[in-house]
Amino acid sequence: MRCSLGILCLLWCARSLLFAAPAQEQKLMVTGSSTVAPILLELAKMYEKQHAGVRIDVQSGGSSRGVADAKQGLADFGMISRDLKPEDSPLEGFPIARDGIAIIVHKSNPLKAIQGATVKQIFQGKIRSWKELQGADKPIVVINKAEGRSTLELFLAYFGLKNSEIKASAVIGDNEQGIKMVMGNPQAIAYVSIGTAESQAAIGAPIKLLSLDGVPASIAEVTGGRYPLSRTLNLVAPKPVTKSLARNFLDFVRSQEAEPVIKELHFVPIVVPR
Amino acid sequence: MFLSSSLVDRIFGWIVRGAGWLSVSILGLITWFVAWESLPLFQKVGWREVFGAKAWYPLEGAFQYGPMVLGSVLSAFGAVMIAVPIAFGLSLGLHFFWSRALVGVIRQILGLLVGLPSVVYGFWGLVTLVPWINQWQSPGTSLLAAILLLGGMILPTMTLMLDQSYARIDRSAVLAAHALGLDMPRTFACVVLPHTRPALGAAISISLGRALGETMAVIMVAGNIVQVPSTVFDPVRTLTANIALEMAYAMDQHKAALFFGAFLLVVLNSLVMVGGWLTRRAGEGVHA
Amino acid sequence: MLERLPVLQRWVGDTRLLTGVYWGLAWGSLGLLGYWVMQLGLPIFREGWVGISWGFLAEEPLRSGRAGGIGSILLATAWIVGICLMTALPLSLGTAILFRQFQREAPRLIVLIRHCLDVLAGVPSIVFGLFGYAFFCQFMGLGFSILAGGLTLACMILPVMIRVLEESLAAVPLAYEWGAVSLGLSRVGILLNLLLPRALPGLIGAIIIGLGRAFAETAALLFTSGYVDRWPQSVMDSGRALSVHVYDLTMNVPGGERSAYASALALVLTLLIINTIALACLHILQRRTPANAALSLGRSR
Amino acid sequence: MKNGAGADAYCRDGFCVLPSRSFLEVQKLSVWYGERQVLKEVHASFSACSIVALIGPSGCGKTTFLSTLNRLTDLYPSCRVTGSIRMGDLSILEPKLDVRRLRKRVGMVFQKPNPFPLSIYRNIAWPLSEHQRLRKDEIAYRVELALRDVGLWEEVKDRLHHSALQLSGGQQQRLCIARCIALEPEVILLDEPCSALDPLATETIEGLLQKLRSRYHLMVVTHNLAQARRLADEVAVFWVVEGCGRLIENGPTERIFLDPIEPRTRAYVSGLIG
Repeated sequence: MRCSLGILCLLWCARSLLFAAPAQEQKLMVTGSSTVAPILLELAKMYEKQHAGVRIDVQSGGSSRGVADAKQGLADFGMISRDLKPEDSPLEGFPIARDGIAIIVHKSNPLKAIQGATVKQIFQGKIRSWKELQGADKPIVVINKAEGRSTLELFLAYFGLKNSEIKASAVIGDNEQGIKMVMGNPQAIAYVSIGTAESQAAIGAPIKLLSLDGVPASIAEVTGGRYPLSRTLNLVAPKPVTKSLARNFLDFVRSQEAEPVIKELHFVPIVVPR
Repeated sequence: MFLSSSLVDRIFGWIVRGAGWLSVSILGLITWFVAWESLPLFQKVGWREVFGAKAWYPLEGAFQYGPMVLGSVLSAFGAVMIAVPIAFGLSLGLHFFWSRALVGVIRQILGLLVGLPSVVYGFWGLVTLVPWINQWQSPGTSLLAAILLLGGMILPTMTLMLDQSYARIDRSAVLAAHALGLDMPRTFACVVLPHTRPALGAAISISLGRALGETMAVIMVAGNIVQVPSTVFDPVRTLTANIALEMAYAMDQHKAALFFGAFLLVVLNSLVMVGGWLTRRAGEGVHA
Repeated sequence: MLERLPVLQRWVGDTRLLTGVYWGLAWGSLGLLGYWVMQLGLPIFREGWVGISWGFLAEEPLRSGRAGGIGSILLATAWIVGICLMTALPLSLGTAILFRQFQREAPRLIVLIRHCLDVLAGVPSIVFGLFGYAFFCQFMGLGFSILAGGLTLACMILPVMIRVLEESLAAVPLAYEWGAVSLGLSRVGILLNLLLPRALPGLIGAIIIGLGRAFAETAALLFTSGYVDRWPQSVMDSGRALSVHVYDLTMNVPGGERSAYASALALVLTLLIINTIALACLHILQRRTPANAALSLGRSR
Repeated sequence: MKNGAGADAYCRDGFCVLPSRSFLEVQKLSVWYGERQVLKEVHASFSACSIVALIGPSGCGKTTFLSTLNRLTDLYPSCRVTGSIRMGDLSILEPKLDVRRLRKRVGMVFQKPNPFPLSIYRNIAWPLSEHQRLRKDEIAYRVELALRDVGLWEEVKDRLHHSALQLSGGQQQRLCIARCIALEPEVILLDEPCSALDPLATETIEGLLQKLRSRYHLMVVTHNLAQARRLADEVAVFWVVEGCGRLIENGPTERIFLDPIEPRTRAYVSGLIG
C-alpha cells in the first residue's frame, strides 16, 4: 500500500517531468535494426547538437520491429537492414547506406577466396572438413545467425537456402559475437556484416575476410557495387513524410555532412543531394 | 491515545498485509502475463503442432521445445555438480583452516564475484574457455563450456550460502564436540554436517535456479544449436538463451513462442523449488 | 548425533588422513578459485585501468561507446537502481514485518507468500525481462523507460530482499517481543523500538544485496529500460544501464573492448565502494548503539 | 487498595491484607497446543488476597495457566483455550476483549529477565507513553516512582540513559517489575521470577514482592516450595493427571502445607515426590 502510493507519486513526478519537457522540444522516434541503429544514434546526436530543443530517440530491436513500429505509427522512422519487400508496401524506403556480408575465417586459415557454391555446401553440411578445401584435416565449425536477424535473411536469400537446411555447430546473435568466436576458433567459418568485420580486422583481430566469387570482401567493393552479397540499409516511413522535423532529419542523414560519420562506422554512405 | 494507537495498529496491519499481497501478486502477474502473451502461439499454430514439432524453425512454423528444456536442465545440473564440491571445500577452508585475514579477503572476493555482471563471465568464456575446449574437440562452444562457466558463476553464491549456514550453527554444539575431544573431521561430520544439511539443500536448489535462469553468459558459450546433445562437446541451446537471441527480432507467433519458452522456464523453476521443499522436508525428517 | 561416532571411527581409523583430505579439498578449491579470479579479473583491471579516468566517468558515450565516457550511463543506472530500491525496500520490509509480527493473524497468507517467494526467487531474470516488457512497458504504457526497468528490477530483487530482512528481524530475540506484548504495547511501537533498531544491520545488508543484484542485471533490463545511452531527462526516458552497456560494447560494437573493460571496471569498483561503505556503516552502528554493544558482550559471555 | 477496605481484613507479617472476596474466578479452563491438551478443566477461585503461589512439578501447566490470565497464549499460533476466566468485571477469554487494555491491567514478569535493549529510562517510559498521554516531566516522575518502588533508583539514577542490558540479572528483573508497575496494573503475574537469579538477588526480589503485596495482586509460579511458603497467602497445586495438567488443590498456604486434602499434595509438599 505504502509502496503503491510511492509508485503513484513517482508516476506523477514522471508525468510532470514528461509533460513539462515537450513544450519547447520536438521529438522523433526511430526504431529498428541493430545494424542501422549505431549510425542513427550518432547522427541523432549530431543533429540534436545543431538544433536545440530537438530530441531523437533511437531504439534498436530488429528490422521487423522497425517495419511494425513505422506501420503502427509508434515510430517516425523504422530502420531496416535490407531492401524493401513487397509486404512493407504502405511504407516508403529511404536508402541511407550500403553494407555487405563477409564470409570470415580465422587468420591462420590458408583459404583466401571462396566460391558461392562452396559456401552453400559448407553451410549445408556437405563439406565437413577443411581438408576438402586444401586446409588442415580439421572439421569445419559452421557459425550461423539466430532466427530473425536480417543478416541471416539476406544470406539465406542469396544462397537460396532454408534455415532448416543449415547444419551449424553454433548459433550466434550479434556480429561481434561471431567475430569473437572466429577469433577464438581456427576452424570456424561465419558470415557477418562487412563493416564490422573490416573494422575489427583493421584493429588487429585475427580474422580474414574471404573474397566471394572472386570479389574481395571490402567496403570499397561494396561501394563500387561489385560485391555480390550486399544489402541496402533503409529508413522506412509511411509516405508521404509530412512532419517537417522528420523531413529535415532525413535530409540531414543523407547529406554530405553525415557521410564521414557513416564511413567511420564502416558503412558505405548514400548521399542524396538536397 | 489508547484508542488511536490501536487504530494505528490496525492500519499498520492492513499496510503490511497489503505489502504481502503485492509480493504474492507479482508471481501471479508474471505467470498470467507470460501465459497470456504465449496464447497466440496456440491459437495460430495449435497445440498438436507445437508439441509434435520436430525442430525449432520459428519462421518456418516449427516450434520444438524439448531439446532446449533438456539443454537448460543438463547445463544447470552439470553446473551444480561441478560447483558443489568446490563450494564445499571453500566453506570448509573458511571455517576450519584459514586465517581471519584470508577469510575476510575471500569473502569480499566472493561477494564481488556474485555482483559481477554475467556479461563479464560470458566474455571470458567466449575468449578463453571456448577456444580452450576447442583444442580437444571442436567447436568448443558446447554443453561442457556452459556447464563449466555456469558452475563457476554459481560457485560464489553457493559458497556464501554454505558459509552462512556454518556460521549459524550454535557455537556451544561445536564447543561441546571439542570438549569431548573430537578433532576437526569428526566435529565436522557429527556436528556441522547434520546441522547444515537443510541449508545444503537450499543452497543447491537456489543455485540450480540461478543456473537455469542464466542467460547472457550461456548465449556466448553454449553454441545455441537446438539439438539433443550426444556428448558434452555438442553445442546446445537453453530456453533462456533462446529468448535473448530471438526476442529482439521476433514478431507475432514467434514472439508468442518465446513467451511460451518463458512460461516453460517458470514451470521448470517451480519444479526445482518443489524438489527443494521435498528434500528439505525429508532432511528435517531425518534430523528429527 | 554423537552416537554416529563409533561408526565413523570404524570407517576412518586415523582421522589425520581425513583431516588431510579436507585440508587438500579446501586448498584445492581455493587454488581453483584463485586461478579463476585471476583469469576473470586480471584483464578487467589491466585493460580497464588504462581506459578509466574522471573524464571517462563524467562524459557521455560517443561513437556507440568507443569513445567518450559513461557519465550518462552511470546516471541512468543510478536512477534505475534508485527506483528499484525505493519500490522494493518498503514492499519487502512490509512483507518481512508481516512474517514476523502477524504469524498468528495471517498464517495462511504467510505460507502462501513464502511459497510464492520461493518460486519467484528462482524465476530467471530474462523472464522478468519479458514480464516487464509485457506488463510495465506495454500494459501500463510506460514504454522503454527507466521507470519500467526499475520496477522490473524491483520485482526481481524482492524475494532475496525479503529473505534477508526476514532473517534480520528473526534475529531479534522473541523474549523482547514477549515482554512488550505482555505489557500490552502496540505492534507499531514494538516495530519501531525493538525490531527496527536491532534489524538495522540486516536492512543495510538487504540494501547491499539488492544493489548488487540490480547493478549486475542485464537480461531483465534489455527489454525494459532500453538502449538509449544519452543523458536521461526524466524517468520516462529510456536509459542504458551499466551492465547493458558492457554487454552492448562487447557484443555489438566493433572495437568497443577497451571501453567495455573500463566500464566493467567501473562497475566492479562501484560494487566495491558500496560494499566498503556498507561495512563501515555496520561497524559504526555496532559501535554507536549501546544496546548492540551490550548485547554482543552478553553473547560472548 | 484496589478492592476497598473490607471489614474482614486480617494482618499477616505486619501487612494489612485486604478482604477475601474472590477476584479471580476460573471455570472449566482447558488449553490445547495443537492436539496436545496441557490444561484440563481447571476450576478455581482465588480470593482477593495478596500473593498466590502456583506450585507443582514441571510440565503441569502452571506457566500456561499464568499466560492465559493475560492472554499471552494468543501468541502461540496453535494454542486453543476454552472455559471462562472472570477478573472483576472482566471476562478475560472474551474474544472481543481489548487485549492490550487487559495486559495493562494484568502485567507479567518472565522467568528470564527480559528488559528491552533500550536505555533503562526508555524501558519504562516507552510502555508508559504508549498507554497514557503524558507530559515529559510526568513520564520522568513516573519512571522515578517505579524505579524507587523496586529499589532500583539509587542504583541507576546516574545512568538512566545507559543500556538496560548492562545491569546485573537481579537488577534486570527488578527493572522488568518496575516496567510492569509503572503501568499501575491490578495483577502482576510472575513466572518463576527468581529461578534465573543468584540467592542474593532472589532475596532482594522476595523482599520487593513482600513490599508490593499490599498494592497488587501477585501470582507467582515457583518451583521453590520454601519460597512459596514464605511468600504466599494462598497456594494452588498443579499436577499432571493422565498426561494433562490439572489443578488438584488450592487454599490458604498454611492449610496446603500443614493439612492438605490430596495425598499427592501431601507427598509433594513434604518432598516425597515431584
